[in-house]
This record gives sequence, C-alpha cells and structure tokens, in this order.
Amino acid sequence: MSETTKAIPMASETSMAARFKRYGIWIVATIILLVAPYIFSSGASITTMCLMGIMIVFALSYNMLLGQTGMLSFGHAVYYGLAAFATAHMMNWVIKTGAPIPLPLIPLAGAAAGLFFGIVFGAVSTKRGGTAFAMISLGLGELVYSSSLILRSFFGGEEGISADRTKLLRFFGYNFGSQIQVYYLIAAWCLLCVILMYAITRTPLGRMCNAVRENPERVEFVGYNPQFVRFIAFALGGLFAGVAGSLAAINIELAQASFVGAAQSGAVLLAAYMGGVAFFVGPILGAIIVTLLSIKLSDFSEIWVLYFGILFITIILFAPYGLSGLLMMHAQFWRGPLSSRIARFGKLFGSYLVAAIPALIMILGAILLIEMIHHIVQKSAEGPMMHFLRSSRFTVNTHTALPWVGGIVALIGGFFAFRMTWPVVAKAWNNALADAQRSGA
Amino acid sequence: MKWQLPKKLLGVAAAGMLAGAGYLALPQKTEAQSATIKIAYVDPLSGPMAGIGDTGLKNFQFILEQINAKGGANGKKLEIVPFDNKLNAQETIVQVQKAIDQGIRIITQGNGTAFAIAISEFVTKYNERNPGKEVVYLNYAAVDPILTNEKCSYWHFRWDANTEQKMAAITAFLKDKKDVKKMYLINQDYAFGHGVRDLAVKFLKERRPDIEIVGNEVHPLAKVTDFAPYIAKIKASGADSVITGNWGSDMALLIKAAADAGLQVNFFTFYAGGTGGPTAVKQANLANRVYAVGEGFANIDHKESQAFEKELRAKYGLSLFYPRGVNQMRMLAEAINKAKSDDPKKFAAVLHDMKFEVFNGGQGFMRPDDHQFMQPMYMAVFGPIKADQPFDEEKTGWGWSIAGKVDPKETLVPTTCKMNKPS
Amino acid sequence: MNSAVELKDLKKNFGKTEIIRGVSLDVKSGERHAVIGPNGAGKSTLFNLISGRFLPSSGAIHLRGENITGLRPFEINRRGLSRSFQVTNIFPRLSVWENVRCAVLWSKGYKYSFWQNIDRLEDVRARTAEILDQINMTARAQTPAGVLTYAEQRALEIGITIAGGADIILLDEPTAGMSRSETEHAVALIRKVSEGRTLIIIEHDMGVVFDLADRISVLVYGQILATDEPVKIKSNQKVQEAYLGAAGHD
Amino acid sequence: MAELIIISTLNGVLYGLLLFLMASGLTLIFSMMGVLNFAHASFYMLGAFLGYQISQWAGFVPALILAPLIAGGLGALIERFGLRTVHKHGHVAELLFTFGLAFIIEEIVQMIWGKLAMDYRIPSWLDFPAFTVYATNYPAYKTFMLVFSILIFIGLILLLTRTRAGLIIQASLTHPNMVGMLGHNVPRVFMMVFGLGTALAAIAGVIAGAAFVTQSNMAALLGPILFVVVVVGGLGSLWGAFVASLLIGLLQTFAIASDWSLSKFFGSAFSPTRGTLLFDIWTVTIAQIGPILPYLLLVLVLIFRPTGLFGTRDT
Repeated sequence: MSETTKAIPMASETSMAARFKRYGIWIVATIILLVAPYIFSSGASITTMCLMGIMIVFALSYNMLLGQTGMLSFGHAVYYGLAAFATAHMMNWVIKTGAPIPLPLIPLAGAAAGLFFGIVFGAVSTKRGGTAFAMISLGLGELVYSSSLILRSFFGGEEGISADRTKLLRFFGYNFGSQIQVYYLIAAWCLLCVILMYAITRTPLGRMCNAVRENPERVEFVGYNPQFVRFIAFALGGLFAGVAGSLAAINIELAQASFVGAAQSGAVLLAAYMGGVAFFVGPILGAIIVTLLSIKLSDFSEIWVLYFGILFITIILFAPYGLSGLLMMHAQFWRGPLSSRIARFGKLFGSYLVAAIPALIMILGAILLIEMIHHIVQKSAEGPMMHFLRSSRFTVNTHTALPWVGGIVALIGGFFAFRMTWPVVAKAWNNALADAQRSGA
Repeated sequence: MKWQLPKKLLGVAAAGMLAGAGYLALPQKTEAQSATIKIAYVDPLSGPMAGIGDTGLKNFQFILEQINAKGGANGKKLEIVPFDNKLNAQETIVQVQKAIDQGIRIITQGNGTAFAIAISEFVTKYNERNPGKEVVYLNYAAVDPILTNEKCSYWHFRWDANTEQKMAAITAFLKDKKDVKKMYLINQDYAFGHGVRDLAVKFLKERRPDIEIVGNEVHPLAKVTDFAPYIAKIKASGADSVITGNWGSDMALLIKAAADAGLQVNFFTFYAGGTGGPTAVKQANLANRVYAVGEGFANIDHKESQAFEKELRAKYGLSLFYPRGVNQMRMLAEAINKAKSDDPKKFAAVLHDMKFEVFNGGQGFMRPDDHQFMQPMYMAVFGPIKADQPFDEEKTGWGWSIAGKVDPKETLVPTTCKMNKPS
Repeated sequence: MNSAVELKDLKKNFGKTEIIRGVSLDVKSGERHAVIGPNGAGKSTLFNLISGRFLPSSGAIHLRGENITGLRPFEINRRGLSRSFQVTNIFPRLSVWENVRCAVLWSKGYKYSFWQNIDRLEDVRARTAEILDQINMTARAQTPAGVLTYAEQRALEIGITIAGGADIILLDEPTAGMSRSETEHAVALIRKVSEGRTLIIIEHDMGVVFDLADRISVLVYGQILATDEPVKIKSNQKVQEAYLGAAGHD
Repeated sequence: MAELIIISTLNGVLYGLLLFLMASGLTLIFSMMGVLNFAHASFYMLGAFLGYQISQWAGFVPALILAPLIAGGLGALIERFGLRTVHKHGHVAELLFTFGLAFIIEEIVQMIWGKLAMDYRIPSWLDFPAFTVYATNYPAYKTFMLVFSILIFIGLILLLTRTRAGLIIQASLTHPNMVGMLGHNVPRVFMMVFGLGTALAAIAGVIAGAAFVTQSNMAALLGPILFVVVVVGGLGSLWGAFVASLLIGLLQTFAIASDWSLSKFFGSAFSPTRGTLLFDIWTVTIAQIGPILPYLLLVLVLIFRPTGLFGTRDT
C-alpha cells in the first residue's frame, strides 16, 4: 500500500515543508533578482541583465510552442515585435494625452497586442502542425517584416518608433530614467511571467499541450480538438512574447523593424533549443547564455559567429536535450543522505575536471589556429603580430612556426589526451549510478 | 545505454562552460585614466553588412595611425575600439552602453540612419541624466537630414553631407549638363530611398525645370536578385539618365542588369563608389556613364591627400572610402588640443563652430545651428584611368575622374534645428 | 432495447478501391458485440468510420439515434463513444498517470482550462487512480509510457479508452500479439471494464470472441455476411465457408 | 504595352528557371530525407565562391565541373558525419543542424574570401548579346542559363524515372525499410542524395554568381524564397518545383512591371490623409509588394492546399 501512495501524486500537501518546497524556489528566484544588480553593478552588467530578463520571457513563450506543444515556429518575433510597436505607440499616446498610466502598467498593452496578433495569425496557422505550421510561420514572418517597411505610419519606416519612458506619470517617485529602475521593472515582469507560464504547464490545457505534442491524433479520441489546443497555446505564446517585446521597447525606448525580423525569430529559437526545450528551465538557461554570448563574444573575436555556430552544432550533435538536459542527467544521482550525495558528486566532478583540462587545451589550440588563419587571410595589413582574442598581454607572431606548431600540438595532443579521459569519466559515471541506485533502494 | 554518447561528452561541455564562465567573469578594466583616448566604433562587423563595417574600421585605424604619428591629441594617442552592433537597434544601444561602461566617451558610427538616430537619442538622454559624464557622437555616414533637423542634438556631429546636400550637389552639377533631358528615379523602398526620391523631385523642379521625370520607382531593400524587369521599365520610359540612392548589392545588380540589357544612360548615384560598386561598373563596361557624389576622390589633384591615399593602399590594400573620416578625426584631435582636454563637454564646445581645411583641400566649417559639417563637394565619373590619374579602384584599372566641383554655398540648405545647448 | 450504434448502408472507398461496400448494423445498448473477419475485410476501416477518423463515402452513422455522420473524432468522443487502436497509440513520453489523466479531463468538464491547477482537481485525481487500479498499473503510474512492456501498453491503451467514461467502447484487437496468459488477463480486464456499457470489439482470437461476445458480426470483403449470437454464427453455413473453414487466417 | 509584356515574360521565365536550378537540389533533399535544408543557400554561395576561385585558375568550364563536385563531396561528408548523427533525434534536430551549418559555412567563406564582393565575371566567350527584343539586349549568358536549367531539369527527371539509382531513390522515399531489406544501403542512398542536392545548389552558384554578385551575403538573399518554391510546388515533386519556380518568377516580374495601386484605381474619388495607415495601404504599388507576393502565395497555398500544387503528400 505504501508503494501505491508513493506512486500517485497526492491531491494537496499542506505541511510547512511541502509549502516551502512549492514556493521556496520562487522566493529564491525573487531574492536573486533583487540582489543581482548589487553583485553585477556595472552599467553594462545591468544592461545585459535587462536583456536577459526580456529574453527569458521571450524564450519561455517560444517554448510554450516548441517544447510544450511541439510547434516549430520560425516567426515568433512577429508577436514580440508587433507588441513592441504597440508599446511605443501606447507610450507616445499616454505622453500626448497625459493619461494617468504609469510605465509599469505599459507591458499590459504589449500583452494585449501579442494576444491579439496571436489570435489573428494563430487562427490561420495552427490548423496544421508539423512542417506545414513551420512553413506558414516562416511565410507570415516574412510577410509582416516586409509590410513593416511599407506601412510606415505604424512601423515608422526603418528608423522605427521611439518614445521617452521618463515622460510618463511618475510611479511612486520613480521616472525610470536610470537603467537600474528599468532593471527592476523588467525583473518584476519577468518573474511574474515565469510564474504564470510555469503555472500554465500545470493546468489541464498545459497537459493537453504535451499530449498534442506527443500524439495529436490520439488527442482527438479523448475528446479534445488538437487544433484548438494548438490555437490557445499559440495565442498565449503570443501574449507572453508580447510582454517580452513590450519590455524590450521600454528598455531601449525604441521599436524598430528588426524586432519582427527573421534574425530575432532565429535568436529565440537558438536560445530555447540550446537551453533545452524538454524542461521548463531550459529556455531560461538558454536565454541567459545566448544573451551573454551574443554580447560578450564579439569583444573577443571578429569571427564570433563562427564559434557560436560551432557551439550550437556541438550541442545539437552531442547534447540533443540542451544544457538543461545535461544538468537533468545528474538528477538521478541526487538521492540518499546529503553526505553521500556530496561525495558522489565530488567524485563525478573530479573526473570531469580530469577530462576538462585536455579538452580545454584542445579547444584553445583550435581557437588559436582559427584566429591565426583569420589573421593571416584577413588582417595581413596589421602585420604579423596578432593579439590573441584581443588580449593586450598575449600576442603571437603569425609569421613564425612556433604558434602554429603549438596550436596543432595542443589541438591533436589535447584531443588524444581528452579521449584517454573518457573511460575515466565513464567509470566515474557508472560508479555514481551504481552508488545512487544502492542508496535509492 | 541511452546516454552513452552524451555522457562521454559531458566532460567537454562542462569544461567549456567552466572555461567560458571563468573567461566572462574576468573583471572589465575601466580606462578612465589611461594614456589613450578611446573612440568606440559601433558598426556591423558580422552579418550581411560586415564588409562595409570592416572597411570603415580599417579606414579609421589608418587615419588614427597617421594622427598618432604626428603626436595624437593633447599628448595622448587616439585608439579606435570596434563594437559589433550586428545591424540591430537593440544591440547598438547595448554596445554603446558597453563602451560607456569601459570609460569610452566618444562614439562614432555611420551605417544606418535607424541606428544613428537610436545612438543620437540615447546619447542625448544619457547626457541629460548623467551630467558630468557626457558622451559625444560623431556621425561619419548616416545621412538622413532628420538628424540635423527635427531630431538634431548638441551631442551629435555629422561630417558626411546629408541627403539633401548631396542632392543639391548633384542638381548643381546638372545645371550645366544640358544633354540630360529625361530623368528616371529608382530608389530603395525605405526612408533613405524615399528621401532621395522626394529631394530629387524637389531640386530638379527648382534647378532644372526642363528635365522631365519619366519614371519614379522604389524597389524593396536588398531583396531583388535580378533587376532586369526594372531595367525593362527604364528602357520603356525613354530615359537618358537615372538618379539612384542605391547602395551595396542593390547598386551593383542595378548596374549589371543595365549593362546586360544594353541600357546606355547616365547614372547619377550616391554610392557607386561603395564597396563592390566599381567592380560592378567595370564588369558592366559602362565607361564614363556612372557618376558619384562625394566630398573627396582619390584622383583629386592635391598632393597631400594623394600621398595619404597611396600609403593607405600600400598598407591595407583598399581605398580611402571616407575622406570625411579624415576630417572628422583630424578635427577631433585639433578640438581636443584647443580645449586642452579630452572631456567631451569641453571639446564639443570647440567643435561646435570649428573651421577647418578639409582633406582634399579647401575650406569647410561646422555649422553651429545643426552640427552639420559644410564642405566642397565633387561629382566624379568612373572610367578607364588616364595618364595623370594615379589611382584606380578595386584593382579594375578604372578610376574616378572629377567631373565637377560644387562650392559649399550651393549645398548650404536651411535647417529647422532648434538646438538645446547645455549650460 | 435501445440502439447504441446504428450503421446505415455505410460505404467507403479510397480512390477506386471500395473497402466498405454497404454495411448496415445495429448494435444494441449494453450489448457486447464482436466483429470478426479475415485480414483486409475492412474491420479497422469500419471502426475508423464509426469513430470519425475517416469520412464515409456514403451512408450514415447514428449514435443513440443521433446522426453523427461527418462529425470530427473529438465531437463523437464527447458524445460518449471511445475507441482503442490496433497499433498502440499512446503518449510515449508522458507518464502512465498523465496518459490516463489526459483521457479523464474532458469528461470532468475542465475543457481547455488554463487557470486551474491540475494537481488540485480532486475528481480528476480520483478517477485517474480508479482507472489505474482497474488496469492494474497503479505501481507503474510514474513510468513513461514509451518504456512499458507491450502487454502493459495494450492495457494502458484500454485504460485511455475507458477513462473518459464513455458508455460505448470500441476495442480494436485488444489482445493481438499477447501470450496466452496475457490474453486471459486482458479478457478479464475487458469483461470488467465493459460491465454495463456497450462494447464493440474486433478480435482474431476466436476463443476470446466466443467467450466475450453476446452477438457476432462477420465482415468479409467489406460486407456483413451475418450477424447473430455466437452459437448460431458457429453453425452458419455461409460463415463456415467464407471464414472459419478458410485456411490462412491467423 | 505588348513590349513590356513580352519582355516581362522573358525576364520572368529566366528568373524562374534560375530559381528552379537552385530549388531542384532542395526539393530532392526535402522529398527524400524530409529535411528542410536551411544550409542549401549556403551551398549555393559556396558554389559561387568555388566557381570564382577555380575560374581564376583554370577557366569557367573546369569551374562548372569541379566546384559542384567539391561542394557535393562536402555535402556528402556533412550528411555522413553530421546529419546522420542527429537523425535519430528527429526532424527538428536535423533542421536546426542545417540552421547552424548555414552560420558556419558563411563564416568560413568570409574567413577565406573576405566580406566584399568578388570580381567574378561571365566568361568572355559568352559575353555578347544573343538576341534583341524591342531594342533590349538579351545576353548570351542568360540564354546559356536558361538552356542549362532546362537540361538539368530533364536530366533529373530522367535520372529519377529511367535509371536504377533513381528507382532506388524513389523507393527509399516511400518504403525505406523495404528497400533496406532488399539489400540496398539506404543510409548511403541518403548520403548520395544529399551530395547530389548540394552539388545542384553549387552549380546554380557557379552560374548565378557570375551573372549577379558573388558575396557572402548572397545566401541570406535567396534562402527563404527557395523554401517557398519547394513548398508551393509540393513535396517531392520535381514538376511542382519547376512550375512553382516559373510561377513565382513570372509573378514577381509582372508585379514589378505594374504601377497599379488602390489610389490609382480609385483615382481622386477618395484620398486618405497622408501619414495614416490607410494612406500607406492606399498608395502602395503592386511593384513595391512584388517581392513579398511569394510569401503570401506560400501562406495561402498551405492554408488551402497543404499538399502544394503538385504534391501528393501532406507537408
């Protein structure tokens, strides 16, 4: 009997511990959001965190389609971008009429716009799933983007619609002129949206979305219309994408044609997929990492897109469930008494460290070679000296043999040394697994 | 068993993430007190427009090397720091923010009016909200008149002639070209293209009312593969000349399609001199048919600038695309010297109404009403180089010869700017 | 007795091939009705027509007197007709619990709700637990359906089919591919879950058929050869000739 | 008027055939393997650059032969060591793999050849006007493109329907397991198909690169329109792709030739205020929206006829 009760989720848990388990994660998230600007306090860090918050909402809204409902969209930026324009117009209207609406409520306009366009375009595109849906989303994306350059009065031509966020009604004395105030605005909306989107996964509709993803045909035979499930999911996805777009417009005080473009749609796809679409946290991780990489990588190398592409392909080839998938693989070791968990993870990560050293050498060797080739071919005018990854300290002379030999040795030697560590990692993994199973039993 | 492969590669992923995290966590050094004056170059360095951004960067690197060789500014060296705006408005702002965070207080940018407006508005708001930490924006190529009219800012300075001035220059040149009788306008379908179109209509009416405009067309920006259908329309209209603001592949493809169809008309262009343009004209074999307007060309008979050009080509293998860039940086250095400070608030006051001997010779001045630089303009035509012309373009054996010079007073268009001067 | 499902001269063709060539059948409420016939006779196609998966080329289908011809599968399901599939058709990456719960939701009236926490819906939880108990899979509740054994998946298939509380149930070869003991188990399960409902079952195992069915229809080449009680079908000369005597069926 | 119609038709057919040349490889891969190859246009670009490089060294004809061979070989290798690995994770993973591949190919091409346009010219022996219609010249090279595209089309049809290899390919398409049972190496067939598809893209690159602009952004310029051709034509239908290419070519060309807009149609009867949304819609000409017509067509076709014009299967 005890087996049975364990296997079936209980209807309601009311103890303190259970309560904390349910709400604890959100309390922790709130604290992290509150203190983050004190830890990463530079202007650029705060700007970056603002973009992360926007991207988290956007990527999660995308995952309502791809991860939850199995709809691959190439045009999700349409809802993000149109909402951004709606927001910019709304702000200008509020400024013009002096309506008593403070800035923190403006994202509601974005949400409404996202929902509206989600309903309109969802009605035509969610009739079918699979590749047909993907192609329709691509076509709609191109249509809206092209229209943005024709319908100038709404899209403001290529320069877009700008608005001054400080000219709205003050909100408890804040005018949102400084970036930090905008950060807290974004953080609050981000947290709210994440909680809502998480809650939606745990509703009848959320579960039916999963069912539609798995087997839309069978869904028809348990009383649900899979098209309507997709439609609602799509509209809700549009709503949250709208909030994200709205926050983006508030953040840079501008809505511009590129907001609805294919690059923006591609970015959210990359973020969601790299983070992993199978888990709720995946797109959050992906949004953080993709935002960070796209802002930071270009500081180190001109050919950052190449590295980004290679990283993306590596993830598709070797970690198809994304970064969150890699993390979740470790969940199975998280059992038994705390001390044994720590010991188990200690051993496992020890083996990773052993593997990481040659892997790092291999990667550095590869990067050195790529950078040197790029320097020779494209930067010959700057002379033979190359600042490796724009570092002022580490320079190499590309016209001498040493760095080339060093790069090749690091690449090949690193690879073989790395291969030799695989059995070590495999053994550590198996040991940990056996250990975890023992303590689980 | 299912996880076998990822398991082995988990190491690499973990290592990569660790390394990445470590690398990114490195503290950013701030350069407020350093011995160089840094200038952030915020332009596309990846993506479809990377070629243009890259060329500009090399131009500026060389310009600054030359200035530094002569002692830099206020005893400090000037350095250009590239920031990739990825042709995206949001990213542009982020990169400007990053630059400011690194202690950089001079921003330069040129590609794309949309981004220029974004930077100008950002910088203006930033300076308003952060007195004492002012940042200045030097615009070397974004030409929408709006930047020195409705949306002008004290913190924005433009060295390129704006669309209106360029059109004024073209039409000033057309005053004496009486063989031009039927004009066709073809432009890209976005703000800049529309600007060119509307201004062409306006200025032709004023200066050459006898010219008949036989066609007025806009085509989608950077989406057309084959211009043959457009050429067919131009041909059907009986035009003898074309005015176009096209740039990039839209320019190259237009010229090529014209040559393919055997269309022999004059092209009065803004950007035939841009990257890829000369190659296309040469391929199309349209000798002495394609005109470009600009503030300077390699073959202008001026010793100093030719020496400069020669050295740049020897070193980087490309031509000086931005003579205005030289003006911009030289004026910046001189303003810093005069102000004896690299604080933007101080040297901006010097730049505000500065007079300057421009790169190709002749007098130019910064108009204090709108911070638009006024300079002599040239019309040049592309064809096989003559004996006295030292420079060809893109290794085609063809080069620009000067067809006409337009005095600054011809391009002194009025401005509606009401500038807010900081106290 | 009332009629549960009534087919009126039902026809279906794919291109020029006629698969169902005029089937009329009246299944009474509360009856256990088996459809047998050789491979390719059109049995599964018949189920696909009744459940709305295919549109009939002509003819009509009535459900408790209501004409349901042309309705979509989910509309038919909502009217109380539920079916299983010959080839297991479940939600492979969802747990057994989720599989069954998805099938419970509509019948409890939650529709497309995205404002209620599903784990707090006591009636849904109770019903899901009840079904799992009926199909004997309570212990496997948290296992992903895709990794179950074949027999377990077949049981789950039945579980999903009955979860919505439909009173007319169509089972398409529920015991195909099972071992002897598994089959016995399955028959007991079917007997249990069809108590008080109308059952239409396609089955190849004659032992199961004659054990379970109140009446049997023999479908051969898209037409019904005979409909009668098991004993009479056994002795029906035409059926003997066409089917039971014929070699080659499995 | 007659002049414009005739010339527009000619231009439309030319453009359409070029589209077909590029889309044929894509439709082959798509119909065979179910993979929407996002990197297809990248192979087109790669073909143009390889064609440029080889023609610098050895002339145009060797380039036309060697460049597709190299690109096709590369494509086959990528299928073997990349795409095949992700195959088991489903179509989304495959599609995203090619999505990432497009980035990498573009970056590598930029690393080798830089970001500026190449001086890639049409061979001198094809550089003359072939014929003249209403005083508009039609260059010999465009005629060559036209003939070449038709030859490729006929060649592909023959390959698929008349040769043993083609029959195996068609069978692998519908019954991969059965073909495998019969002793054919289906993965190898897939590899060959991917190689062939990318080689076709490269041929298009070699030819179009010389006629238009060879630059690293040429992939992004043409990529999406190829999907339109393939999907509108119908999956797995070479005829469909052919017809769709011509249709889109003609549609765009005629759209450009027309100055029609709502304001012209209604004349001065009604004129909305400048600067309003209605004004924008009122004054936009068909010529302006020409390039977005294919996408409109795509959406409409998928909504009303999901199999595409000639397809037999659902998308």
